[in-house]
Amino acid sequence: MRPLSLALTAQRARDGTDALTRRRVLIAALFLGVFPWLMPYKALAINVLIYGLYAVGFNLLYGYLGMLSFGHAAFFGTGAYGCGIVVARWGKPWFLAIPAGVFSAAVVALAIGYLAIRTRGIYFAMVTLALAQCVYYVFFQAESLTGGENGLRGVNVRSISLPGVSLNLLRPTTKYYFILFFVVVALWIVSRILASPFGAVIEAIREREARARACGYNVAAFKLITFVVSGALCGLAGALNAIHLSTVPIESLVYETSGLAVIMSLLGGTGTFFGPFVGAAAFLLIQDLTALWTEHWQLIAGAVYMIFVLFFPRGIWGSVLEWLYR
Amino acid sequence: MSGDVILSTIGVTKRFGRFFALRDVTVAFNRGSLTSIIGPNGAGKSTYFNLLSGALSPTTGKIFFEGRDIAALPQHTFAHLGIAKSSQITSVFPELSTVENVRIAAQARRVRYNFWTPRARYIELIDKAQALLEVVGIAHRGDLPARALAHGEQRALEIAMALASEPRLLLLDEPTAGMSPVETRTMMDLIAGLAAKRTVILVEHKMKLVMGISQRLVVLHHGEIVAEGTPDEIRGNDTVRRIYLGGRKF
Amino acid sequence: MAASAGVAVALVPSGFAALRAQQVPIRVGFPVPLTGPYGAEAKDQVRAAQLAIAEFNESGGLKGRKAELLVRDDKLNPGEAVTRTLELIESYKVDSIVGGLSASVQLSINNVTKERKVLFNSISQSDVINEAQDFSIYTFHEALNPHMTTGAVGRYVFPRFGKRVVFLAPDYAYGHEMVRGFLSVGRQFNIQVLAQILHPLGATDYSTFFPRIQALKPDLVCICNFGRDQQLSIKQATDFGLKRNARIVVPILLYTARVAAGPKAYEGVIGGTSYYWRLEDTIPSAKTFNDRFRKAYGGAVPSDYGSLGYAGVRTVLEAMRRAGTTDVARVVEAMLGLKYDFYKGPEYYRACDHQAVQSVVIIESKSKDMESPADVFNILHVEQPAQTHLRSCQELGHTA
Amino acid sequence: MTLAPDVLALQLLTGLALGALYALLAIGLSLIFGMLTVVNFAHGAFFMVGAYVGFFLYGLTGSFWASLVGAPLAVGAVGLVVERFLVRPLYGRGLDYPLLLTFGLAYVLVEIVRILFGKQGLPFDTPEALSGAVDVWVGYFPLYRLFVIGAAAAATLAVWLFIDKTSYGLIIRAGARDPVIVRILGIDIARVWLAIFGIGAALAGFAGVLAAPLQGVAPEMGDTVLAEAFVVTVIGGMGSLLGAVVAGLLVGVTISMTSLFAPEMARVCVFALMALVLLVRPQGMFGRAGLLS
Repeated sequence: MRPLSLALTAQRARDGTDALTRRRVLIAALFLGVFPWLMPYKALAINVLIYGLYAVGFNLLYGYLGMLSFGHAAFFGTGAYGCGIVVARWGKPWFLAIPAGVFSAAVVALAIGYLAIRTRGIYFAMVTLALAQCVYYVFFQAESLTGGENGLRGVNVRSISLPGVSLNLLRPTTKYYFILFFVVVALWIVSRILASPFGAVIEAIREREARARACGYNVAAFKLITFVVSGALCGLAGALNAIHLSTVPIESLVYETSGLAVIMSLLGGTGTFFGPFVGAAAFLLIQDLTALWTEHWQLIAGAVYMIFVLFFPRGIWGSVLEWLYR
Repeated sequence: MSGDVILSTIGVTKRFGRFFALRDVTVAFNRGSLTSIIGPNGAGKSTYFNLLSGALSPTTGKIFFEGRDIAALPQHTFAHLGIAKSSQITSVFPELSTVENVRIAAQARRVRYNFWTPRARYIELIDKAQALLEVVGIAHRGDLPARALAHGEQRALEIAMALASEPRLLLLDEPTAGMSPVETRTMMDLIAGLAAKRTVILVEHKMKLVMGISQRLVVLHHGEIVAEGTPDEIRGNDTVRRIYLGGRKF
Repeated sequence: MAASAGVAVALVPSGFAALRAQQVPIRVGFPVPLTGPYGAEAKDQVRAAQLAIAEFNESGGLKGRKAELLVRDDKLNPGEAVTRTLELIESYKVDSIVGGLSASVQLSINNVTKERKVLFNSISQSDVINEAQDFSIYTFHEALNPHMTTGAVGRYVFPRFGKRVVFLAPDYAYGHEMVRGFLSVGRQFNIQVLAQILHPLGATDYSTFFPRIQALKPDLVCICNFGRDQQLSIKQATDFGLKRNARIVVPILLYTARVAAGPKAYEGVIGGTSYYWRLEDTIPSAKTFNDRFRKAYGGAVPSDYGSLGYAGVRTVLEAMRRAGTTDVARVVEAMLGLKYDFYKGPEYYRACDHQAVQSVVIIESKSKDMESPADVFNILHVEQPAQTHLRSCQELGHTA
Repeated sequence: MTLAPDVLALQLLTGLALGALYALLAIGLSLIFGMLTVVNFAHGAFFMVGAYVGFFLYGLTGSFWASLVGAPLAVGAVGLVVERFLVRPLYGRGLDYPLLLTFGLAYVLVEIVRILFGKQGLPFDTPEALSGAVDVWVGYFPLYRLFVIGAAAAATLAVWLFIDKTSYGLIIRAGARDPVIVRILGIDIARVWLAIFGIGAALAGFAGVLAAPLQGVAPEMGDTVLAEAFVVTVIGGMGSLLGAVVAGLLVGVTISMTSLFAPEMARVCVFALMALVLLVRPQGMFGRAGLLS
């Protein structure tokens, strides 16, 4: 059970009366602005942005609505392929490709969500997993469009012309800020949603679904909408990843990628605004640094998860909050 | 019977597999009345209550609310029709603050699919939630998470949440279950006060409790209505006495 | 960033540039899958690559400028490989990338180096890397490709062991390319294809395919998969008694996989390879390479994929030495001019697709008369390098 | 395509052998989930450890039978330690925490095996007495696969007898239905859970050592099998032994039959089957409705 102080803090966050909460997007933007200089190298910092957004999108469904999905790779991957195909196969510019990625992820989320929200608990997790595997298979087989196992190459967005400026995305710092722009916009949207009446309802559904229904809320509709928004956010992360890597690996769609969202969220702290981001950063850093000095990095990574589960069950950010508001 | 019937069930039957939980229940409830549905455990009271609140749909039969057949409508629409319930098992949003619990319930009538406006912007909802907490007597606990409330307070919170949707019909399922005598007293006073302004249907198995405040009683047994009438009529009814109290006088 | 650094070097006086060149080593990035199922191959590649670096440095480097190897774990994941390649290029300003073990990793690295004009020598099998669409003038392909391998194996087995053929291949580009290669060479010998069976990549149970294959009564079963898929399918085929009436042929017979699976399962299996250490019996450069490797690593012999790590790094360094600079355009030119025999006999890079034209070794797994645990294959035949064994430049889409 | 009945029959038999292994794994998963509500992501790793312990014992003693007995015991012991010291502190914290813990544990176990036995897989020869193919009337079939079917059937029967016929099994069944009642009766439910986790792990280890002569051993061998075992468990209905067995065989046969007609679809059709079953019957074929929903 969470300590009362933490519940109160969380409530102030919901009400938007907490200073940290009212400025949370600004704080995130400022921190992420200097973040690349805290990381070993830029490409890793960009990975944190992208997987952080991916985990935030997932956490909207899992942490706030309380539904555990094992199929979010389907949205990350569809977003990546949607964006990648528009650039690499159809030769269209980035400003069409990114929305195309988000949109295709949302469509897939609508289809999967429509079927999956009839089930609950562990069965929901398994249905999303199964349907995501089917999505994987479709993209794997559509080799002429997706490149199949070889992945989709040639998602090359070298430079971006905006009125007055031209951005060279081959420069890592420029690429970082280009991607940061989208991530901050997405965080702002998530923050608004969480603070809105809609956000209040999804938390109520997490707390007690039957009661929310009795209050007069169409729970199925709220679940489906949240599922689609969550899928679209993960799709945006995928689309940005396609531009970052300039390829789309088929690994974007495997179930390990779905698992990544779960792990990152839990590691950082589910149901908190910054938690998933912190989790993504911690996860990628642990992996990156340990892989440099030992081939057995998975031993360390595995042990770290276990320690967190046993001793810091609220995740890194959740534990920080708890300590702050003792 | 007067013409102003707010709710009626006509020939309502609910079957689970081969088991009949309710059989051919026909009752009418007048606007502004306080009716109690009583009966021993397993009589079908909770099933009946779930049908009235939309949690279940009848196998056959019709349920009319203000002249409209609502038997097949999804549960979440009931609150918008003007029907609210508080259930037998305490059902609040435990991690959310007490005032937020009521605010969310009140919000359902005002704004649902708004993704953008900060909820704090709807000041009238917060005021309304605070006022309802006053009504049920737990306004001083508004900031605590609901799970930190005492049992009786949680039941009061539930009633505040039910009231938040401004129901014309209030359904209360054993509102005093598990309460201490003091808490029970407070709760019954509260219910009596509420009944002055709206129609209330109360489900109880503690018969003594409802005798004093109910205008009418409906007695269920084995899924069927065995008696209905004023408290005095029921008190004098032999069938009720036999099946419900094993023949003892009360 | 890489480009601007290049400009900066060009702008400062040449004397200073020479001084700077002496201080900063030549950096070769080396992304290989150290963790995961091909960890053994990857480790061998690193060891062999380090040998090439050491040789280069001992022989004076590039006008005294030493080389160093920056090893990164690509985790067999293209996303990770790109991230690491970006790190190597952006943070370490590497002069070249050598590595990649799976086709998808190789192609994604290629995409990055192509855009950033960085020299890449790829040491993984794939046909796509030669094709015009993915071609980069900065990319060379030191490994064999499926077309060459299956061509050599097909030319050896089809006339000798029969024409009734069943293909069992994993359902992805690598498998499709292998089957296509076999079919292409098979046309010359009028083989009769009884069935082409695709299995999911990474399957663990192949037994479900064998009743049907047995019923078809083939002379040859071509199992076109790799790594653990290959180990499992061959072992299970043996259990099912497939070898009683048919011969099992694989395009690439991996040294490490054979050592791991043991002699029994692989007994009598025929396949191709880029390198087997017993080449030293006939080829002096192989002897030299093996001896150096043995000396450096406690008597061990290099594996096929391992030696590719050596060749991949050594050709790049040799080209830099000949060009007298690490300037990428001039190194590419020097690469194309190389005629080298570093470990397996003569090789050179074809101009249109930068594919290393080289010999293919046909080997058979043996179960008796082994002189040492490393003595696992008989060399049946060495097919000498010839451009005619490659797909033509036109076929690959290269104009000019 | 020629569809001789004997090919179909052999294919069916192959599917049963495959399904028998799935069933063994799924029984363990299902027991652990049904009784402890722990989604055990380390189950694949237990399978792998079983195979390696079998490999080690086979090399040490030269007897396959010794490894067949020793591996499940060793993995069962690992399971006991894991439950007692790692999983137990997490009861009552919801589904997610045991899930993440066992996920991390799987990483650790795989890496420990890599350190001890190397990254490369190792060969595991079919024991002499069980190698070769036998005439099963419709054609030749590997003897060892018949043995796998028999051994899995025997293990399943033993588990079923234990749970259905012994007094200890009675407690387990009661504990699954209502842990509070069992505690009121004065039975230490913690010990029941400990035993269940141990048995589940041992079954995974047994499946691992049975699979070793088919696949050899490799540190990653648990990864693919885990996904498939989950699918089987879910199709059968979490917590149902009968469901695990039926779904295991069903999935095995489905894979082998698709291998005949559209081999490249063999794996995805299993997931499609799972999606289909769940959408029609959300609790799985034999699962109880409402469990953990």
